[in-house]
Amino acid sequence: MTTSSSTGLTAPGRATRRRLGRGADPLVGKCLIALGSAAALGSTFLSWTWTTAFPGDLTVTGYPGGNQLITLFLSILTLLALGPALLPGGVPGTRWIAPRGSVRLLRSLSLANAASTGYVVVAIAWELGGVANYVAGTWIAGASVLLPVLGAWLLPEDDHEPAPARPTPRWAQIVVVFVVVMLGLLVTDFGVTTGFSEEFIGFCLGAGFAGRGLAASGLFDRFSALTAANRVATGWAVFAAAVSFVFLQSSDAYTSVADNILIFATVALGLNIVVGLAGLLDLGYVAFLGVGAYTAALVSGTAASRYAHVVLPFWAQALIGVAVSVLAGLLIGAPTLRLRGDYLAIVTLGFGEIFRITMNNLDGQSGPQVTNGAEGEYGIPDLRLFGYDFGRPHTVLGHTLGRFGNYYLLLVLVIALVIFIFARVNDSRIGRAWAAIREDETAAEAMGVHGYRFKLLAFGLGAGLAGLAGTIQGHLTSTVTPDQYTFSSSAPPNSAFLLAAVVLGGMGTISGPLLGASLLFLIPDKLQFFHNKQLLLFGIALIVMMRLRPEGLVPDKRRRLEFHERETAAEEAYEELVVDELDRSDGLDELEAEARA
Amino acid sequence: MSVTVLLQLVENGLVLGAMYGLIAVGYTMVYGTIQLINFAHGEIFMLGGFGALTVYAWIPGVAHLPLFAALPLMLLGGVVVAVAAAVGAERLAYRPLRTAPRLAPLITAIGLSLALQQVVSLWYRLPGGGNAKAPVAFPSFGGKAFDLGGVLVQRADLFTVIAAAVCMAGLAWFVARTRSGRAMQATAQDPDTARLMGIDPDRMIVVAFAVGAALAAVAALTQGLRYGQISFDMGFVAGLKAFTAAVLGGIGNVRGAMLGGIVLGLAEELSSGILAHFRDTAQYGQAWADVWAFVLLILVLLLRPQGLLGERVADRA
Amino acid sequence: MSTQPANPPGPVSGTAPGSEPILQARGVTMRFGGLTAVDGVDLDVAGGEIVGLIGPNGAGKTTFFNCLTGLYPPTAGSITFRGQRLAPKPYRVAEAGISRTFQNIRLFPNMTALENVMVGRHCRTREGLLSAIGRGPRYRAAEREARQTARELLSFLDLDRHASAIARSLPYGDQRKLEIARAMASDPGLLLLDEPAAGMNPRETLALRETIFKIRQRGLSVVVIEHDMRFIFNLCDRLVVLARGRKLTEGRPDEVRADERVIATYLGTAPAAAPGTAEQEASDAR
Amino acid sequence: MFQRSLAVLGAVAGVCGLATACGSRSQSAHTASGSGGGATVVKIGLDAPLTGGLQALGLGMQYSAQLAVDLANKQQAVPGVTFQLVAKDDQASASIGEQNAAAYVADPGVAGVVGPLNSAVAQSMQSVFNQANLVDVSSASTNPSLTQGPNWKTAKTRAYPSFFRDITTDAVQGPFAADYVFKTLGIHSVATVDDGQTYGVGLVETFSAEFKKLGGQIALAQTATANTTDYSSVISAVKSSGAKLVYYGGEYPAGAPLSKELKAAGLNIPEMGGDGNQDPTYIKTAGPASNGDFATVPGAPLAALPSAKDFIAQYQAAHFPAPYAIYGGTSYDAAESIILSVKAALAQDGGKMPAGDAFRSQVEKAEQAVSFDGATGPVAFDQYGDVGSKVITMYKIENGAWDQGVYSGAFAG
Repeated sequence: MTTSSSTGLTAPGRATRRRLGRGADPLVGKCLIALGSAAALGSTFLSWTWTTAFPGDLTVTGYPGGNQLITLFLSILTLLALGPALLPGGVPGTRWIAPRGSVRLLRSLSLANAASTGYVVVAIAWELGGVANYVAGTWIAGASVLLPVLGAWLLPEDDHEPAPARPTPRWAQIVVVFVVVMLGLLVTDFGVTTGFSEEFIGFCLGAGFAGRGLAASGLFDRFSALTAANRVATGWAVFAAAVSFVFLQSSDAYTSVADNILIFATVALGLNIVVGLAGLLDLGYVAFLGVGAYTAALVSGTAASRYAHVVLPFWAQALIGVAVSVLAGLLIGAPTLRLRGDYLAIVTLGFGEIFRITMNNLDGQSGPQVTNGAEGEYGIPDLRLFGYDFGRPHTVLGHTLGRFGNYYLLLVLVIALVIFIFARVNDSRIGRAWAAIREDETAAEAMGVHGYRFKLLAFGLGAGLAGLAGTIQGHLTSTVTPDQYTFSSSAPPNSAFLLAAVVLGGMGTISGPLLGASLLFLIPDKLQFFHNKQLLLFGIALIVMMRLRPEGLVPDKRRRLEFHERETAAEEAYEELVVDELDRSDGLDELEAEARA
Repeated sequence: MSVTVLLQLVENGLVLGAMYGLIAVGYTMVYGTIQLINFAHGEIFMLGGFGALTVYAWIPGVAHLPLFAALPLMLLGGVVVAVAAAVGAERLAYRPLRTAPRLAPLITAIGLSLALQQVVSLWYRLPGGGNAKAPVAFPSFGGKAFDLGGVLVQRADLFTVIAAAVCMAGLAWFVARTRSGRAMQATAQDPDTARLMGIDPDRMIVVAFAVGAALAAVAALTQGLRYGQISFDMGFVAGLKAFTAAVLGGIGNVRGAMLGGIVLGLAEELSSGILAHFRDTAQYGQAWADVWAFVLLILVLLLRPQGLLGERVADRA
Repeated sequence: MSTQPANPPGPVSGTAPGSEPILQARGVTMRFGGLTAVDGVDLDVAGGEIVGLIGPNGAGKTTFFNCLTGLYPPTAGSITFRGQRLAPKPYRVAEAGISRTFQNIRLFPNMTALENVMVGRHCRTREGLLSAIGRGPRYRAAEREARQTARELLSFLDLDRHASAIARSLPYGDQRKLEIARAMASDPGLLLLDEPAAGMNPRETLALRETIFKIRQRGLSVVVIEHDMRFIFNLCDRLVVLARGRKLTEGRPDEVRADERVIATYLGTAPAAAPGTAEQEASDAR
Repeated sequence: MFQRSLAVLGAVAGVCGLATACGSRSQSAHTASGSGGGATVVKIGLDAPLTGGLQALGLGMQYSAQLAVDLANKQQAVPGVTFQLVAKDDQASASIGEQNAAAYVADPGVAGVVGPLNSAVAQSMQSVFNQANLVDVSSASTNPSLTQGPNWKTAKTRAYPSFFRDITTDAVQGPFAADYVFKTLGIHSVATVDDGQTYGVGLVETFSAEFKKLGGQIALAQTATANTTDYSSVISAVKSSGAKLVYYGGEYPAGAPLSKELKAAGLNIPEMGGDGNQDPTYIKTAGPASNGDFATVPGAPLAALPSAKDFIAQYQAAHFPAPYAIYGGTSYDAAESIILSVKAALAQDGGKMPAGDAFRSQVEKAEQAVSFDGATGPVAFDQYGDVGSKVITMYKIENGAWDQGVYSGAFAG
């Protein structure tokens, strides 16, 4: 029985943890942090190596660049977090940063800085061949990021319950939400637009540790309380941030990456309705994306289409694409959803194969000419909506939006729609029915929930949303071929990646698949050396996640409870009885089964 | 279409079906004991093939033996690798999840399947420095096929059929006559009572995984001998087909798995062979064979979800 | 066929037992392979009546319940509720107005108490996908109504303090009550309780009896399976005794108590089936 | 208190914004301050599957193009210009390829791109390249519609003015094989099998059309899924069709078992395939029965070409971590053609690099006019962007090995 993630065990562990600096003067610690961070901050304005061979050009003295930006940002954050601890009562205006005490935040931030900067320092020596490539700045940076780590561990724990947030006027809350979301945008933008793997690794190290620290300091909790109180404003803030991403880009180089992430994330969200909300394992989900893409492509007027003379406006293409996808979903779901879940998994896997093979065979040789076979539908024209040609650059608010920028805005709208549907349906009679079916289908049916109908609904809805994404994807890539829609391949989206995004991100949540999809897309995209091993690592990640953290990185509360049901149940004696009885009722189900046979 | 051609198709179907059946037994046995569809079983089959190839390619001297003499060694290698992988997967991946919600072991199985494929593709090496990213050659029988009145029976076919028959007979003996076999049956029927009777269900589950893996290794050997090559991704489609066979025969039923395999093999060969034979339908032949197989699966689930020899039907949950 | 009421204990004489039966089960038979778990059982329940279903272990009581609620399609026989023949589908039965609890608590363990009850309200609401997305005034009214009903039921069963607690974290007795609240959320005409007192202490059992009377006052009929003899004899208007899948006898509690066959097959052979203990009935069919 | 916090927050946001704004010096730098000593840096892109199943081919393309760039820099092919190869991995995925194309277009330093390998990837990249007039020279995608438009069989039209390729299309390989079978081998009845993929279907289509034109008979046409190894139903159909040769469109992992099973079923007829079949593993898998099988490969045999000797020697001297593989020669030539176009474009403007889009259009114009003797033979593009030379070589398996190429010739078709 796994114990590592049960929350009950970490508390005593934390209490007995040996403290390095017991008895040491906290002032020394604070000084070390201040000194180290200030030095690290300063070092970013120096050059870190003398050759431009290291990616990001760290040879410039005068202003920071590349990985130095991460160090700069983390150093500022560390200094800021030192605020509440510095004076008795804290430096005015900085106490908000750590409602639950700043020491754990300081530790995480200093670790983040040490990991990220230290990684660069090591990488310079590693990639360029030895410490001969170090200059004064490198030594300063490398040494100064270690000091805060030492200092932070000299400080005594100050973990306490956060004081209740002061009542603040509504407008101020909204301003804070907007500012924080925009900060998040800047951080995300930095991550997406990192130009080379060293920068991306540094970013991930920094963001990972810093994120943990902010969570431990209670700032995240406070912020989520703020967003919970201002849900509409938060929604608009996130939307505005997502839209403004495209205005931060000077070219299409990273907008095209963002487009692919958005499509991947949209489909992952759709899959999360099926897997996360309704608890149905669909292993051929990418086929519905393909159904949408093919349908839209066939009536888009591409010369490769059999129906090249049929040119429908995009809204009609999207409608038909969604309708055909839903139909496909219902056709697959109808016979199999009556059976137990395992069968569904394998039948959907088979369906994915059937789809691919069929699209391949409808080439006029192995079957009627419809899809142009393996060559696929190519030359799909760019989208046009209300006279807006997505293929041409447009100037909006003084900023030139390229082809991918146009699609980006459309995709943001689509994913917003999917999130909207996801959230509303989950928080409704239907969402409750899905949860009930997931937890105990027999009981749910006895309470009047038509299990089959609601499973079919989830399946159809999921298929339709994937189909909608597909209609856009076809136009975006301008080529639709059968081998884009396989169970597993090295590039997303494919069914295995989609499932991984949902499982790693968090089943049943909105931000989980978004995070999962972004990471699964960015990691291989940014780290070239990772390409060959990504499927292996995703496979291992699925196994490890199921073992240690089956609820995903961003867990849904109910899901977490479900996955850890047995662990927590062990603490409650009476549960034993219930488990025993349940086992016996399984026996009954079998008898029932025989009766049917 | 002459009778000879038809008989040849039947022969092909029987051989293909025997291979499906051998793999399907693994699905069925594991499902029978712990109600888990072991998605990674296709990869266990693939590992069996690579285990056998490793013995042939890497152990000095084996490649120089006549193939019939090398076969037992290769079989041993395949079985050892497949069983080790299956038992390892059970211990490390599935057992900790025995009480988890159903989705957890299923997702684990998919992860395992991806990982095992990639391990072979990334790190398997042939003596000459070749890798397994593309299909690799497998030794095969030389010599002419046996001609039975126009119906050709390949040496590999003969091996497949004999191996399948021996395996099934052995399995029947094992289940009916040995202590472990009977204990396994008991565990499958009622794990709680079996536990009360002093049977260790964990051991029985391991036995189910191991026996299934051993048979899959035999199947992998027949696959290699017949087509002259094996590849890291051959477990995916083979696993899907074998699962179809297991459902066809009635999942949980060992004899049903073999019957389902043979029915599926015959259906596949006859449908694509007959279609390929006539000019008007030739285009719907081999290219659609997999589609017909999956359509068959869906039809079976629709019309007779308990399978041909099924004893249990899907429960409601 | 005796549908005459016994002297109803407690302050319930105001309701009208003895009127037209709302449930009519005729010749209900359930076979599992060679085993006949329920064999031609008839049962009538009148509006506002409390009927007890008793019998030794393996008598087929729960199987009979499962047949009534559509969990098992009966091999033979018919079940009519309020004049309509019931389709053997659990959700249809719930819609028709029969609701139940389970022998082993089958709450939705990771949903809150309120959500559990709101799921029980499911078949009385009609909002589909589009209205859930659009959230028009009708949807909001329906959702508000469902929430209110659920809250009202929680307070009816004295569970309001648990409304936002996860069902699994409730004390055992409260879980039993929550199951009843969930079952009542679908506005049933007939409530089937499968061993509601199992695992309860005498005080809780007593409170449960009062609760069931209160439920009856809301106009519901109740059928109870129970092993706690003292509890059931003091609760029910009428008792039906099952043995080996057949109906042995039925009648007022005092009649049944006096019936020699009952004593012989049930009380006589199983004196150890002491009332009030958390008896675990082995699955009926075995 | 709260307002103060807000101010701090704002300050942090400001600093971050500032830091981001002055960052990224590596991307915009046009002039390298390092080794080139103030020389202009011109980038050449290379897009290919550098990982995954096609890795071997992709890496061969990358290193061959790298060789061309290194040699140009060493020989100062374009005075004052340092070339730099920017390789991107498309993982054989159309959407990733398109994303890479966008990244190349967004980088003003990129003058042209070599690749990709897969035709489907090339299709998705072209609309992006074409809009920016960025030259793309494919050294491996052989689907005719890329250059000659979707209706290439009936009405050829140039699809993308910025797209070129220096490898012969499938439209030539198939007819060449048909010609050889009908005239040289004297076989008039053939069964065709393809793997359902673009390459295989294209080969078989063009083969069949030419074969029928010559008066031959296609006794049977079958498609088998790409990863199949079981051909028993196909073979029994071939057997009764009476065909004297099987023409296979596809790659060796599926082509070799076909040959093996054909012979095992007592059909002693040769299998002929395209360059996808010409691999040593084909012989290993199919066994001794494969003796007498054929395969065509576009271009003259590289090892035998005097023009390629230099390339092969240089490649081996550079000690790249992977062999140049099938498309090494064409990739080397493709990179070379872009280097020459850059030179021509610069020469036009008196050695100065024209600003922005004008530069790319000039390179595109120069590319159309390029003409030189490359490793694989003369390189010059026709009005569709296809290479003029149409040499194909026929290889045969003799004594368990591919021979040196039994017949080599240009197909006029």
